[in-house]
Amino acid sequence: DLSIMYRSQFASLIEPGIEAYEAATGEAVERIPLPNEGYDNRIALDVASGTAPDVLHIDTGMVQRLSANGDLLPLNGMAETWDQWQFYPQRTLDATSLDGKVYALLTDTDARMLWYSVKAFEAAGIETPWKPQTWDELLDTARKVKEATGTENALVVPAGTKNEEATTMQGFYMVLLGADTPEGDRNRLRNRDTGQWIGKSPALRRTFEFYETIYTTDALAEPGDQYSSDVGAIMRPGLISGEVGIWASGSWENNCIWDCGGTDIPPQAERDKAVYWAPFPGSGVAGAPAYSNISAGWTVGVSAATDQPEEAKALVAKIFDRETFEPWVIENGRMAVRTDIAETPAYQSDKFFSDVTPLNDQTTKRDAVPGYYFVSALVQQSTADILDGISVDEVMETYHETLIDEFGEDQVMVIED
Amino acid sequence: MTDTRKSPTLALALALVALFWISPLSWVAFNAVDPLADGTLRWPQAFGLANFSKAVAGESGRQFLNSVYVALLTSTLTTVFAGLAAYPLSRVRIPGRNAILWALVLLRMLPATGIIVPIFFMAQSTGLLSLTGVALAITMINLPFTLLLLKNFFDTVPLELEEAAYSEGASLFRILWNVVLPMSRAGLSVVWFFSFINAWNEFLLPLIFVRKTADFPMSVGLFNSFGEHSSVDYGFLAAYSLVYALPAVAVYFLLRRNLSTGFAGVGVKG
Amino acid sequence: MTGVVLNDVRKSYGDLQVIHGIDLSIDPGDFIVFVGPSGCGKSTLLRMIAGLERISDGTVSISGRVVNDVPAPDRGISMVFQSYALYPHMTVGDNMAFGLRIRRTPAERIRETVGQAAEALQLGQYIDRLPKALSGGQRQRVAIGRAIVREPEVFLFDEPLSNLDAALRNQTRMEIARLHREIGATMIYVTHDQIEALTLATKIAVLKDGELQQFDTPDRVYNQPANTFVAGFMGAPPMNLVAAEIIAGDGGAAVAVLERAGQPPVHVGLPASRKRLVGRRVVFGLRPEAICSGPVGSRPDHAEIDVDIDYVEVTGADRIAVTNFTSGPFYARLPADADVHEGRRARLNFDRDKINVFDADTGARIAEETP
Amino acid sequence: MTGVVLNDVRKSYGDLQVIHGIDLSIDPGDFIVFVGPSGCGKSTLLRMIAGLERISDGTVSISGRVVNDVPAPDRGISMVFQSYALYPHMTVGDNMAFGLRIRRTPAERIRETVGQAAEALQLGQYIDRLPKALSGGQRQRVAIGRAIVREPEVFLFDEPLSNLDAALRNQTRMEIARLHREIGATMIYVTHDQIEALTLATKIAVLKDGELQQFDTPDRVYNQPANTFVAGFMGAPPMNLVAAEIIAGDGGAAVAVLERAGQPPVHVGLPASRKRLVGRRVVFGLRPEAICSGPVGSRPDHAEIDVDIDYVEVTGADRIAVTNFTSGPFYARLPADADVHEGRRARLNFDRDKINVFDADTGARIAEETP
Amino acid sequence: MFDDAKPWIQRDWKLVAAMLIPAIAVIALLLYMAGWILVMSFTDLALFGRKATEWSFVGFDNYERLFKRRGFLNSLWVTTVFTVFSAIIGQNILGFAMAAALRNTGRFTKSFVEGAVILGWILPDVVAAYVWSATFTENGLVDLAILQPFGIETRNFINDHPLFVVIVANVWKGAAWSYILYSAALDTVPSEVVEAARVDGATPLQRAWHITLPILRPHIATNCLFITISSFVYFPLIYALTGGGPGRKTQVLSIFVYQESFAVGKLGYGSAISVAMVLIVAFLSIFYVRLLKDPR
Ligand SMILES: Nc1ncnc2c1ncn2[C@@H]1O[C@H](COP(=O)(O)OP(=O)(O)OP(=O)(O)O)[C@@H](O)[C@H]1O
Ligand SMILES: Nc1ncnc2c1ncn2[C@@H]1O[C@H](COP(=O)(O)OP(=O)(O)OP(=O)(O)O)[C@@H](O)[C@H]1O
Ligand SMILES: [Mg+2]
Ligand SMILES: [Mg+2]
Repeated sequence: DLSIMYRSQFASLIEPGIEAYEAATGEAVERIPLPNEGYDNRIALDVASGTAPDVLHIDTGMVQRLSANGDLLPLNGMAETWDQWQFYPQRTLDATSLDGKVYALLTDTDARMLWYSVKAFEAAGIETPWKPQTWDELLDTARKVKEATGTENALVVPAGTKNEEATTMQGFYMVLLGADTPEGDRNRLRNRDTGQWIGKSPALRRTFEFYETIYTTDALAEPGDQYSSDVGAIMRPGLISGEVGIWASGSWENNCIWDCGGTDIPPQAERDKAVYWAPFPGSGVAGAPAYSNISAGWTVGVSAATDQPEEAKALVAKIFDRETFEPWVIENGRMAVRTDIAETPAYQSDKFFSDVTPLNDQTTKRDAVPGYYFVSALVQQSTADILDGISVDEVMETYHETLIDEFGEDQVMVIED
Repeated sequence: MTDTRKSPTLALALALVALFWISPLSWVAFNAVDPLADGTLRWPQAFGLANFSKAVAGESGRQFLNSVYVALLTSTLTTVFAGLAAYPLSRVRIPGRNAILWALVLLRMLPATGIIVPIFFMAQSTGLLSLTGVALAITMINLPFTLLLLKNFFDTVPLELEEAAYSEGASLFRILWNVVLPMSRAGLSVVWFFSFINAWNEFLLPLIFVRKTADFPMSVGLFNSFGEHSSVDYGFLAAYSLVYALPAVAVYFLLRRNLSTGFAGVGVKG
Repeated sequence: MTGVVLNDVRKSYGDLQVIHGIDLSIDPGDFIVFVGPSGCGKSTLLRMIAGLERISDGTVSISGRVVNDVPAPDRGISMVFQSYALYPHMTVGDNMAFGLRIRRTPAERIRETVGQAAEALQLGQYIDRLPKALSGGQRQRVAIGRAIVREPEVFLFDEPLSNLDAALRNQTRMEIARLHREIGATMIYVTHDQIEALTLATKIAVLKDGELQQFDTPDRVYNQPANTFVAGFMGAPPMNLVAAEIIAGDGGAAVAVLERAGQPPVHVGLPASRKRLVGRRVVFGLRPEAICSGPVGSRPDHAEIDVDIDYVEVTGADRIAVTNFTSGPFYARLPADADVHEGRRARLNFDRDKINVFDADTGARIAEETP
Repeated sequence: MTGVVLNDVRKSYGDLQVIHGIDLSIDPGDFIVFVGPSGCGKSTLLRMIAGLERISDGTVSISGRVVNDVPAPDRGISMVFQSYALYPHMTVGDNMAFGLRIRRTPAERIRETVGQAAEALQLGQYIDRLPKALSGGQRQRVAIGRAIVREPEVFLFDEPLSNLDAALRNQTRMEIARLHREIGATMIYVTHDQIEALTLATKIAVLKDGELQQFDTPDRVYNQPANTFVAGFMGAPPMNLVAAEIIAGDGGAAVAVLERAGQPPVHVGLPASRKRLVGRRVVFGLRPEAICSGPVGSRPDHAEIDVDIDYVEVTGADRIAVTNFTSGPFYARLPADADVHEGRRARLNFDRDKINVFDADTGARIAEETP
Repeated sequence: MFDDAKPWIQRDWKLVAAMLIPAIAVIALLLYMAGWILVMSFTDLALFGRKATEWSFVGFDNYERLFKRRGFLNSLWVTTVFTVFSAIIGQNILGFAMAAALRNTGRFTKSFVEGAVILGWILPDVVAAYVWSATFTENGLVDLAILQPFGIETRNFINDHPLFVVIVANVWKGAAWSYILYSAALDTVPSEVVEAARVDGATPLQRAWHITLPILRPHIATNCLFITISSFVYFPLIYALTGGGPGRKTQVLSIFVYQESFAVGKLGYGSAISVAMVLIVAFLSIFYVRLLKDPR
C-alpha cells in the first residue's frame, strides 16, 4: 500500500489528492500527517533507515539535502505519463533539481520583500506607495519613522539564531544579494563555479555593516525582539498598528499579517491600506541589482526506497491535479508555480499576485549543496554576534576562520575589494 | 503537630509561592477561554469554550488513550525494573556501587537529539517502532536515575523488619512484597509518577517511532496548534495544554496520599 | 522437643569481638533466661541462635543439628525483638497473622489463634489499629503476640516485658509460663527484671562482656553465685561484698577480719566448714535480706555489727538501709517496720552460714567444705 | 524553678478520647512519677506537656504561663522518649551534644558536660559510635544522656530505665535523683517499675484509662490507696482484695465476714475505728507483706486464717505464697525461710490495723474514723 | 559479594541475581548506545548528505573544535550560572522548603499550592515559554501587575535580563520535581527524631539543617545530580523563550549543541559536545558523590 507523510497544515492540499487517488484506484493510502516540529528529524531517520513512506511532503531545503544523498526518486519520467507536467516551467523545476534531475514538485513558491506600515509612514510623512532604490534611502526612511513614531522597530531585518532559516533567507541573504554585483557570485555565500564558500568579500562586509547600522549604530531595530518566543506576534500586529515600521519578510505575509490560518482576512484593498510592501532594494553600489529576491517553497517528492514508484508518482500527479490544486492555491493565497494556474482569471485578477509575480523574474535560490545548513547556521550566529555588539571586523574574522575550520582552506575563498 | 501551624510568616511565604506559581498561568487561562486569543496577555475579548471543544475534538480522544498507554507502560516498567534491581543494590555491599550508579545516571545527559539516532535504529531492527518501543526507550533512559532514587528509599527500610519477616519464614519475595515495597510506598510513587510524567511529556520519541497516525499521543497533538510561518493558534494551544496537563495533575492527586505514610521509625525502637 | 547447644560461639563486628566463646547446652523444654549488664551480648547471642547474625566462630546446634548454615525460617524459632520490629504498615491483627499467612494456615484458624493471643495480651480492641496509633506497651505486646501465635519449637524473647506495667507484666509472664508448660517449647528469654529471671527460669545464664559467668538454676545463681560478678549482679539491692582476711582464732577456728573505712576492723567467727580459709584474703558476700535488725543479742547464733545508717529507702514492703559498713554502700533489707532511721546508729546481725566466700584475686566462689 | 499545671487537659485522636480531663498541679522542684497500666495515656500526657501533641482541650501551664500555643523548643523542657528517638546520623557524643550546640554552649563546656554524662551512664567508650551499632540498653542510655546534659527547668522521662539491668538502673536512678537534688529541676517521670516510682517520687500520679486515680505521696499511694484500682495496681504482688460484709459483733464491734469459695466464711473482728462500717458491703485490701506466717497464736493481736498453698514463688529474698483464700490469687509475701510449701495447708496471720477498706460499689477508699 | 549479605539474600541469591537482570539488560543497551555516541564523537558523521553515509574517523578534531569555536566556553559559563541558580538554588531549595512547609499545612492550602506547582511541571515547555514571555515582556504581567501600579517604568525583562528570566522560568517549571521527591523523602524521616530535636530546643531552621538534611543526604545528593543533569541538557523552554539570545546571553550548552549538531545535522560534532558535557557534569558531581558518602 502507498503511504504518504505530510505536514498537517497542508491537509487541505494533500488530502483531496489522496481521496481522488483512492477513488480512482480503489487502493487505500496510508496518511501520516505530522506537525512541523520534529518533521525534518523524522524524515531524515525514516529515509536513513528505509522506513520512509512512499510519498513525502518536504520543503525545498530538504529536497536539496535528500537528493544529494540519492534518497529521492527522480521524477523526470512523469513528463511522459502526466499531461500536466508541461505547465511546470524549467525555472520552477530547477528549484528542486540536482544535476538535471527533478526530485520533487513545488506546491507553491514565495518571494521576499519589505513590508511596511502605512500608518507609521503616514506619521513620519513618508509618501506611499513607497519604493526605496538604495540602502541609504531605506535607512533614511527608517530613521524618519523612528524619529516620528519613536518605535523600537523602525526597520527589522531578521537576525540571530532564534529565527533560524528566516534570518538567512528573509534577512541576510536578501541583504547580501543586493550588496554587490552578481558577477562571479560576488553577492552570494558560495561561488557556484569553483564550489568554494566565500570567507570574505565586500558584499559580506557591507551586509554585516548593514546589520550593525540597524541593530547597534542607529538602533533601528530592537535586538531582543529577535529572540522573543513569537517574533511574528510582535511584527505582524506592529505593522498594522504602526509600532513596527518596515519588516523584511515573505509573500505569505499578505495573509499571515492578518491571520496565518486564513479565516479572518480582510479584503485585499483594505489590507493594502494598512500594510504594503516594496521590493528589497540593492545597496546602490555599482553593479548591484536594483532589488533582490530569493524563493523557496514546499514540495512533494517520492522516496527512492519505494517499492511502488509508479503508483507513488500517480499519487503525486493526483495531488497536483489542477482540479484540486488550483482552488487550494487561490484560497490560500499562494504564489503559483505553474503556468496554467498563473494564467487563470482568478489568479490574474488578484492584485497581490499580479504585483508580486514579477519579483520572481529575478529570483535566486539558496545554495543547494551539502554544507549549506552549516553556513546558514554560521550566518545566523554571526548576525547574533552583531546584535551582541561585536565589531564587524571580528565577526568577519570568526566567520572566515570557522569556514576554513569546517571545510578546509581550499574550500574557502576570499574576494578582495 | 508543628510549631509552624499558625506562623504568619509561613502563611505569607506560602501565599507568595502560590502567587508566583499561579499568576503566570493567567496567560493560559485567558487564552483558553478566549476564542479570539492572540497569545498576548489580555483580558479575554470574548468568553467561550470554542477552544476547548476544538481541543477535545477529532483525534484527541484516541491520543489521550495513547498517552495513557505509554505513560502507564513506562511507569510500570520503570518501577518494576528499578524496584527489582534497587533492592539488591541497597542490600548487597557491591564495591563502588554508588559510583557505578552515578556514572550510569550521567548517561541520562546524552541529549535526546544525539541518542535518538542509535535508539531509532535499534527499535527498527527489533520491530519496536511503536508506542511500546517508546515506552521501552524512555524506560531505558530513565532507569539508572530511578534505580538510584529507589535504592535511596529502600535504604531507609529498617533491616530489623526484614529480619522479623525472615525469621517468620517469609521468602525473599514475600519480604519484598510484604515489607520492603509497602514501606517504600513513597519512593515507589515518586519513581512511578516521575516516569509517568516523563512519558506523558515525551514528544520527539513518539513522533519518530510511531508508524500509524492513530497511535500518536497527546504530546504530538499539541503541536497541531503550530502552523506555517510560525503562526500559532493560541486559543487552541492554551486550551489543549490544559486538557493535556490536567489528567496528569489528577494522577498526582490520586497518588499523593502515598507521599506521607508516616511509617518512618514507627515499628522499631531506637 | 528441641534442645539448643552453643559451642564456643564467637561474634565480632569488624575488629571488635563482642561474644568471646560461649558454651551453653540447653535441654529440650528448658526455660533459659539470659541476664547480664546492658551491652554484654545477650541480644547478639539471641540473634545468632535465630540465624539473623553470622556466627563468627563456633557452632550453634538445634535438635542436635548444627544450624550455622541453616536459614532462620528453617530453624523452627520465633523471636520477640528488643526493638519490636513491628510492620508499621500492617494492623495489629495483620502483624500477628503475618507468620501464619506465610505458612498458609487456613484463614479461619488464623483468625482464631490471633484472636486468642490478642485477648490474652489485652489487645482485643486494638486489632485493627496501625502500630503508630499504639502506646509503647501495646506495641511491645503486639511483638509478643506475633511470636507466640506461631507455636515454634524454640522461643527467643528479647526483653519482652520491659515496657509493661507490673500487673500486665505479671499476667503476660504467666501467659508465657503457660505456653511453656502447654506446648513444651524451649524458651530463651532475655530480661533485666530479676524477679522475672528468678521465677520463670529453669536455668539462668549470666553473661558479662560476652563471656558466660554462670549457668545454673535460679536458686544456685542467687544463693551460690559463681563469682563476685554474679553475686553483685543478681539481686536488688545486690549482694554486699566485703573484703576480709581470715585468721586463725580460738581452737583453730577461722575468724574473718573485716576491714572498715576509718573504723576498727570487725572480727567475725566463721563456721567450722570454713577452716581451710585461714590465711587467705577473701571477699565476703552477704545478701541484704540475710541481714536482720533486732535488739542486741536477740539472735545469739548470728554475727552482730554496728553501723551508721546513711540512708533509708522505703519501697513499700521493705526498708532498704544503706549503711557505712564498708567503703561502698552496704545494704540491709529490713521489714517496713524495722527500727532504723537515717543518720542513726543501728545494730544489725546476720547468719554466719549465709556468708558466701569468694577468692579475693579471681573473684571465684569458694565452696564450703563438706565435713 | 518551674511548676507545671494541667487544667482539665483532654486529648482525642479523631473520635477517640484518650485523656479525659486531667487536673494536676506540680510544684516547682517536684519529682512526679506517672504510673498506670500500659496504654492509659502517660506518654500522651508527657508529649502534651512537651508540646509535641496538640492539646485537644484544657490548658497546660509552665511557670504560670499557659503554653498550649508555645512551641516545644521554647518550653524549656527536655525529654527522654519511650522509643529513644536518637538522631541516627549522629554519634553518641553528637547526640548528647546536640541540644547544647543549639544553644551555642562553648565547645569546651560541651565536651566536658557530655564527657561527664557519658561517664555517669557508662557510655564513655561508645562516644564515637553511631546508634545503630549500640545495644538496646546503650541506646536508652544515650537518650537519657541527651536529656540530662541540657539542664532544663522541666525534665520529662518516659520509661527511661526500662532496658537497663538492675545495677545500671540503680545507678542511673541515683544519677537522676542527684540531678534532681542538684539543679532542682521539676521532673516528670513515667515508669512501670514500682521501686523506681516509690523511691524517686515526691508525688505519684496514678492514671487509668486517661483519668487520674490518685495524686499523692508514695507513702500514701502505697499505704492508703484512693481506690481498689490503685490498691491493685501498686505493689508486686498487688494488694489482696477480698469482698466482705460487715456485721455487728460483740459489744457493737464491727466484724467482717469474708466469703470464701467453697468453704465456710471467715470472721475477722475489726478495730474500734471501723465501727461505722457495720451493715455495709466492702472490699478489704491487704498487702501481701502484711501477712505473716508463724505458729498458731504466736501473734495474739493478729487475725489468723488457714489457707491452702497453691503455689510458692521464690524470688531470692522472699517466698511469695499464692493461696486459695479467695477465688482469685491471694498472695502472701513471706521470708525466704518461711515454712510454707506448695500443696500444704498453712496458718497465716495479719495485723487488723493494716486492713484497707474500700466501698464495694465505687471502689473508693473508706478512711478510718478518728476517734 | 554475597558473603556478608543478609541471610535471606544469601539464601535466595539466585533470585536476587535474577532481579538484577532486567536492569542490567536495559543498562547494557544504554551503555551500548553511549558507546555509539562516543564513537560518533570521533567521526564526521552527519544526519544528512554525503557524510551520512561516507563518514570517516577524524580523531580528536571535534573536541578540538569545541574549544576553538567561539561559543562553547561562553555556553559553558551560561549553563553553569543557569544550573546553579535555577536548579541547585532555585528548584532544589524552593522544592525542599515547600515540601517541608506543606507537610503540615491544611488540606486546602496544600492542594492549591501543589496543584499549581505540578501544573507548571506538566505544562508543555512551549506553553511555559509563552507563559513566561507574557509575564516578562513589555506590558506583560510583571509590568501590568507590579511596575505600573507603582508608577515604575515598564520594561521588557526578556530583552534586558534574559538569563534572569530563563532562570525564573526554569524554577517555576521544574521545582515540582524537587518538591515531590523531597515530599517523599521527608516521609522517611522518623517524626520522633524531629520531635526530639524540637524538645532539644532546635528552631525549624536548625532542625532542617542538623536533622532533616543530614538524614536526607542521599536524596539531596541524588536530586542535585539529577537536576544538574536536567538543567545542563534542558532545552525546549529556554529555546522557545529566548532562543539562546539575545546574542549569546542565554545560549546554554544544550542550545549550542542543538545549533551545532541538530540544526546543522552534524552528529559527530554534536556527540563530541555531549560527551564533553557528560565529562563536565561528571566532574562537577564529584562534589555530590562526597555528599552521598557516609561521612563515617
Ligand atoms: N495516633 C493515635 N491514634 C489513636 N489512638 C492512639 C494514638 N496514639 C496513642 N493512642 C492510644 O492512646 C492511648 C494512650 O497512649 P499512650 O502512649 O499515652 O499510653 P502509655 O500510657 O504511654 O502506655 P505505655 O505504658 O504502653 O507506653 C493508648 O490506648 C493508645 O492506643
Ligand atoms: N553493629 C555493631 N557494631 C559494633 N558493635 C556492636 C554492633 N552491634 C552491637 N554492638 C556491640 O555489641 C555489644 C553487645 O550488644 P547486644 O545488643 O548483644 O547487647 P545486649 O546484651 O543485648 O544489651 P542490652 O541489654 O543493652 O540490650 C554491645 O556492646 C554493642 O555496643
Ligand atoms: Mg539487647
Ligand atoms: Mg508510653
